[in-house]
Amino acid sequence: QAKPTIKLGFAKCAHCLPMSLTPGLTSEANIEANAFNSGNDVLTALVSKSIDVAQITYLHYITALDRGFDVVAISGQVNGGSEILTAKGIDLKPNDWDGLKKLIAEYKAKDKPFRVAASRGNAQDIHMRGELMLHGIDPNKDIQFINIPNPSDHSAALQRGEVEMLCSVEPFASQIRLSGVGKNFALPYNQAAGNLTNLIVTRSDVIKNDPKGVQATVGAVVKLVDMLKTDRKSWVEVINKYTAMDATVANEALKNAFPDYAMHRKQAQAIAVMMKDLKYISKDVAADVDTHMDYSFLSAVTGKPKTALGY
Amino acid sequence: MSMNWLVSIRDQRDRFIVPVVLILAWECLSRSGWLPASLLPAPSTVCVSWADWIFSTDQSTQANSGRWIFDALSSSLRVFAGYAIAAFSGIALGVAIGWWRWVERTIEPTLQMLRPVPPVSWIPLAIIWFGIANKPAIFLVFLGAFFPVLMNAIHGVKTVDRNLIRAASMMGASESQILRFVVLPAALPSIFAGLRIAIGSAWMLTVTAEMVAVKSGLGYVLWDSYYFMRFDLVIAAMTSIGLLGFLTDWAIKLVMSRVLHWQHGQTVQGRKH
Amino acid sequence: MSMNWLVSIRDQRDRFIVPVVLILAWECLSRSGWLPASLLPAPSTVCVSWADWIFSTDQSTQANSGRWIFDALSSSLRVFAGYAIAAFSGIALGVAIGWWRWVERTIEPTLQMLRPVPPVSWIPLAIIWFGIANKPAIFLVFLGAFFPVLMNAIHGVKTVDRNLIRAASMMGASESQILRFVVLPAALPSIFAGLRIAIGSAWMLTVTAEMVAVKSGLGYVLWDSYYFMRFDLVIAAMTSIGLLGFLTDWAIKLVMSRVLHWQHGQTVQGRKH
Amino acid sequence: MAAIELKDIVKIYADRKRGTELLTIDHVDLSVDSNEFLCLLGPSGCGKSTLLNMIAGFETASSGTVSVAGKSITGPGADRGMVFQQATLMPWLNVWENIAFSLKLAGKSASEQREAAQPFIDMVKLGGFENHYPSELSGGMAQRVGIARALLLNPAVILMDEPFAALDAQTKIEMQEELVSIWQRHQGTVVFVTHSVDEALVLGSQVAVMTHRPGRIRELIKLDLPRPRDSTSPEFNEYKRHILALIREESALARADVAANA
Amino acid sequence: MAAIELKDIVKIYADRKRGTELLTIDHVDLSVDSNEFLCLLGPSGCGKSTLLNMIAGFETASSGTVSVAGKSITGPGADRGMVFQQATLMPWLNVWENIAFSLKLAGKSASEQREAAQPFIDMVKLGGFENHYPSELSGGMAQRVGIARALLLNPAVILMDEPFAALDAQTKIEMQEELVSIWQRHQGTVVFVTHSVDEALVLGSQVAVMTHRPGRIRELIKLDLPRPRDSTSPEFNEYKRHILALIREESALARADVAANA
Ligand SMILES: Nc1ncnc2c1ncn2[C@@H]1O[C@H](COP(=O)(O)OP(=O)(O)OP(=O)(O)O)[C@@H](O)[C@H]1O
Ligand SMILES: Nc1ncnc2c1ncn2[C@@H]1O[C@H](COP(=O)(O)OP(=O)(O)OP(=O)(O)O)[C@@H](O)[C@H]1O
Ligand SMILES: [Mg+2]
Ligand SMILES: [Mg+2]
Repeated sequence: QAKPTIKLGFAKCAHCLPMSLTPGLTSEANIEANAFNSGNDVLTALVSKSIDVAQITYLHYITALDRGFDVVAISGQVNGGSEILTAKGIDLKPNDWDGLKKLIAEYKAKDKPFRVAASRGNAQDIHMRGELMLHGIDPNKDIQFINIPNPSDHSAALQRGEVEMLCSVEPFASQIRLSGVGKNFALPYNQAAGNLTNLIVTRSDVIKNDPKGVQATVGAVVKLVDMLKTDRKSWVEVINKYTAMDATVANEALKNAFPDYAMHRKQAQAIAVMMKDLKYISKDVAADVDTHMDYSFLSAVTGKPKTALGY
Repeated sequence: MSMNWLVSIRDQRDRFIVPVVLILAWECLSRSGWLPASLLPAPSTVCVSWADWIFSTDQSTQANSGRWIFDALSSSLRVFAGYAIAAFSGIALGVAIGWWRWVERTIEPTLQMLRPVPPVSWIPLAIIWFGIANKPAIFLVFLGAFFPVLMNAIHGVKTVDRNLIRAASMMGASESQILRFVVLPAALPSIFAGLRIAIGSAWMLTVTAEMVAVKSGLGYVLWDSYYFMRFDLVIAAMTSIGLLGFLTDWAIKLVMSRVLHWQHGQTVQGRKH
Repeated sequence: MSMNWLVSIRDQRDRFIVPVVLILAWECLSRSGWLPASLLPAPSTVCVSWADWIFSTDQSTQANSGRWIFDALSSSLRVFAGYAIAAFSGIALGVAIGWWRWVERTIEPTLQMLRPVPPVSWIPLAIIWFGIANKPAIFLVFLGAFFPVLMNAIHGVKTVDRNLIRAASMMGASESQILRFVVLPAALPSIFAGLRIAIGSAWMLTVTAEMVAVKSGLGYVLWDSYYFMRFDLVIAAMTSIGLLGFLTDWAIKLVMSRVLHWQHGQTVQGRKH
Repeated sequence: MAAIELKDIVKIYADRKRGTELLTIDHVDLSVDSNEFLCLLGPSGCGKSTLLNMIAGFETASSGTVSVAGKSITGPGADRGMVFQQATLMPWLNVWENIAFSLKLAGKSASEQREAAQPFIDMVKLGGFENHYPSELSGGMAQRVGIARALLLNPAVILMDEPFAALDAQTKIEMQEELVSIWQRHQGTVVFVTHSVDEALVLGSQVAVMTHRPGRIRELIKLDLPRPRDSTSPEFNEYKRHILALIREESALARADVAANA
Repeated sequence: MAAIELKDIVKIYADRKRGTELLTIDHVDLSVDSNEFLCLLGPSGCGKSTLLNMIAGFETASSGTVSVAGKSITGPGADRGMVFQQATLMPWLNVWENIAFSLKLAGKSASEQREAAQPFIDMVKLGGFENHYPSELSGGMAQRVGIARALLLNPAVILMDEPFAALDAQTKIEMQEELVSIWQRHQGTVVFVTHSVDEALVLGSQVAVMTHRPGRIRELIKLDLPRPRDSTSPEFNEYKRHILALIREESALARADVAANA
């Protein structure tokens, strides 16, 4: 019997790029790995049946559920990668939330907007909004939110003084920090969504028609995650190969990466609630999150019950 | 007479057949469930979402509800700003290049080198130079509109009938008078042709420009809706942009036919009766 | 004679002054440290990176090192495929619309409705319809190149000298003979003008098309380098695209001047000596 | 039997601009015998081209019949060769290809075309220019190609619509002389439209003087002049005086008309 | 003192295509007295326009001097009004604005322009068409505007380069009559380029017949004919026969030249 073929899509970010290694991590299936420029290109390709398995973010996953698309999460991948940075001129110590509140109040008093940027709808956007609220700052009222869709533009915006603060994604966050354009302020992982970032999803028809292929893919992802936990060197190499980015930046970026194949159901539902509040989505999809997470493949690979896998 | 009228009715009917059939086929295809409905929304769905976007009818478009006019204005302003700069600089430079050999020699090679570089590919540099918000978008629109105006202005000036210039200089015109009273009006038809191509480019570039760091605009809604998989809004945005592009082109055509009213020649007999 | 030669030398020199001054100024600006060097790389840096991209000289461009020719080929293939489809369908449809009133009535309104929608905005639908890899990219290139060819073919057919058709029918030509032996060759100059505009659009659209799911190409390298802030490569990619755009345009111009050789009129006297 | 027979021709054009109808040809009867050289002389806009186009089959009469060699005309055909005011050569074909275009349409091979074209090239004195393209020809040469092309059809009737109007005076005289000599050798019926009295008198065996619009035939004059015609001879100038008088009268009527309408 | 004086004019053009030089005007001497109407008659390409352009100041001679009213010419000026072959009106100005264009250049107000234009509009019989645009005029009307525009400059010399070549025969005759009557009333020196023998004889008080290229003055003929000229009179045809003979001779020489070069 021929080996099943799985078309896999992933976006180009520091966390996502190791997905290009999956074809070498399984002998059960032929995996074709395709790099996409953005996460929603990947999702569009998945729901229009151009690819079978996609690496996207939890937010894309929630969005897809809201739109009624047939997506099924089958594994986690890497979490983390968000960092809040401040511009050079802003005098704030890391994690000094009280100082930040005071600064925002000063800006308010001077009738100057305190401008904070992120890429709307990205994990970093949600992470940052949650974290601000957690510390008593209303992201809709106290600050002026600026949407910079392409994270590679974050550096220029900070450099030109067009924002005071932003929440970026790795490896851009590290590059901004290392190039001296911005300073670390905080890692926004204390809010309800935690540090959730990437998720591996497929469609139910793929599960039905090609369970072996899906199983093999999840196997490869789990192997990849285990490898990434220890072997940072090959990770850096992948980043280097794909991005022509400095090895020091890559090394730095990986300090803020948390490989994790578990699928965190509760926190995913928290994200859904936050997205509903932000009007990113139109309905309450918490229930759909339950029905559209399939732990069976992950259980089969790891031998763990779903309760140990984030359920 | 009445015959002609009937023919023109039939003509009109023929014109609508294909578009109507296409839209009906699309509606059926969407409803057939061959593709997920949210991936290929039916025209009716698009219309409902569009209506909400414009009139805030049922809040189905969330944050965009009722903000169409605002988005259309934002985009139009960007188009207008970039287009206006492109039109002025393109005409001025084009006339100078077409008229003075030394300007042509010194400036044109640089411009010709820059011309084949697609405006879209300037996005990265536009952001470095102009930061976020409106400025880079206006710069991109400018880039898209500038070259058609420039090329047509040069062509217009270079093809001015030499005898018109001779006639004017015979009547004692100075160089600046020749430029103002002869060359510029004579080049106008060509310049307007360039302006019409340029408005198309300008709209095309807004869509691209609004990919980066702006907060409103039809292109922004398009990309943002795509991000959130609202394909009904994506199509509504495409149609809106097409519509505005069509309308602005029509407006320029109108201005053109007013300014160039002397071109619609009628025969003498046609006038006298 | 020798005077002319001197003048032409001075002419040539004038042509290079401004570009050279601009590039020197840019080099100085980059080295002055006014902006971080990575945001505005000096021309010399760009050249070094470009050289590595092409010849794999120092591996500074990492994965791209030595792959320029491959990227250029990928982009060219996409341009070629989309352009070829656009050229054939545009000419065929344009001739049909220009010649038969009923085709015009039934098909043209639909096309005119689609025309003002910017090709870029089709990206989301292109991915849905054509999936990944080359197909959506080719579709976008097609969209960009189709309308210029179409509009020019229609115009070319509609402005064929009525007397040429009369002359042919006097000599006993059937309708298909008139189309083949009179209308098509007579419309060729206009069609070629459209083809030249279209090649510009095609290159412009590849850059956009290579934003989505492709693995190689000059536009791909541009966006990839932009994404990872290699502005030296961004500029090298821009220049490469501009260069290829210029070269393909030049090639079409060459084909055109061969096919339309009958247009370069010389006087009889010019020939006899 | 007459070579060309126009019976009670009326032509009405729709005037789109004013939404009215324009009576262009008003009950014209005309019959041309075989081997005649008829010059149709009239002011601009009187309907000369319209009449010629109806004989060629490019236009149809609103009422009345046109017949050539006894057969009623329904469309263009190779029995009537037309020479246009602008030579209307295919710009992408060279001289011999243009002349032999009708053979190409008939599916003849290139060498057959080339061979068949040669006698006509010689007849219009274009030897040496066979491979030139129309853009490389002077106006007079292009008209010669147009004439050769029409002759190759070997038509019973040749129609010419002001073919020499765009030429300068010297070339015009040469071309007129050549045309007459070709007609004398080749024979056939010619209808030649012109608005120049001298040209009509130099060429025609008959001159039909038309009125201003709506066009009617004012007078059909048989010319009894020896060839080659001498435009400075007293007989020639006798005819010229007569025709000029007719035209002056017509012009005055036309001006009165315009004044009345204005 | 002569109104126009051409002394030993030579004009050489660079022939770009072949990289050689083209001798166009070969040692022309010509002097035109005040109030003369000189017709410059010659075959196409003999340099008639070149000569006229040198008098107008649009071109400079390679050697020799051109002077008008004793002053040597360095550039175009309002003392010499030119009427072009194509009327070269500004298409975006209406009839009176075109006629008064020189006043606009002089900074006159619209009403002053309008007023100053009126007598010239009447002179060329364009009353009622003041607000028409050039695209709404027939060829003959456009030429009248061109003439009125030149007259308004009130120049000592009027230069005309085949102004009636594009008109049909009937209109041409009318315009010729009008031009002569304007010249008789208005006076002034006219240089009129044409290649039509009839036109030269109808209009001129003198005819200069030029040779084929390189252009020289073959013969300067003073016309002793009463006005209005009758183109059918024996005296007229006497002159015509003489000039036609000259032209035939020239044509034969030209053809021999071409044959020798081929
Ligand atoms: N297709 C048409 N539709 C409407 N009117 C027309 C059409 N063709 C010709 N006419 C009108 O019919 C009249 C006669 O035209 P025609 O071309 O026959 O004149 P003509 O005698 O050949 O003039 P000319 O000497 O200027 O060529 C003109 O007034 C013209 O405007
Ligand atoms: N700017 C120029 N450069 C080169 N050659 C020229 C130029 N102008 C005219 N000639 C050549 O000089 C010769 C005379 O030209 P010119 O226009 O004076 O002739 P013409 O007598 O007015 O002819 P026509 O009756 O056709 O108007 C022609 O052979 C022409 O090709
Ligand atoms: Mg006619
Ligand atoms: Mg001339």
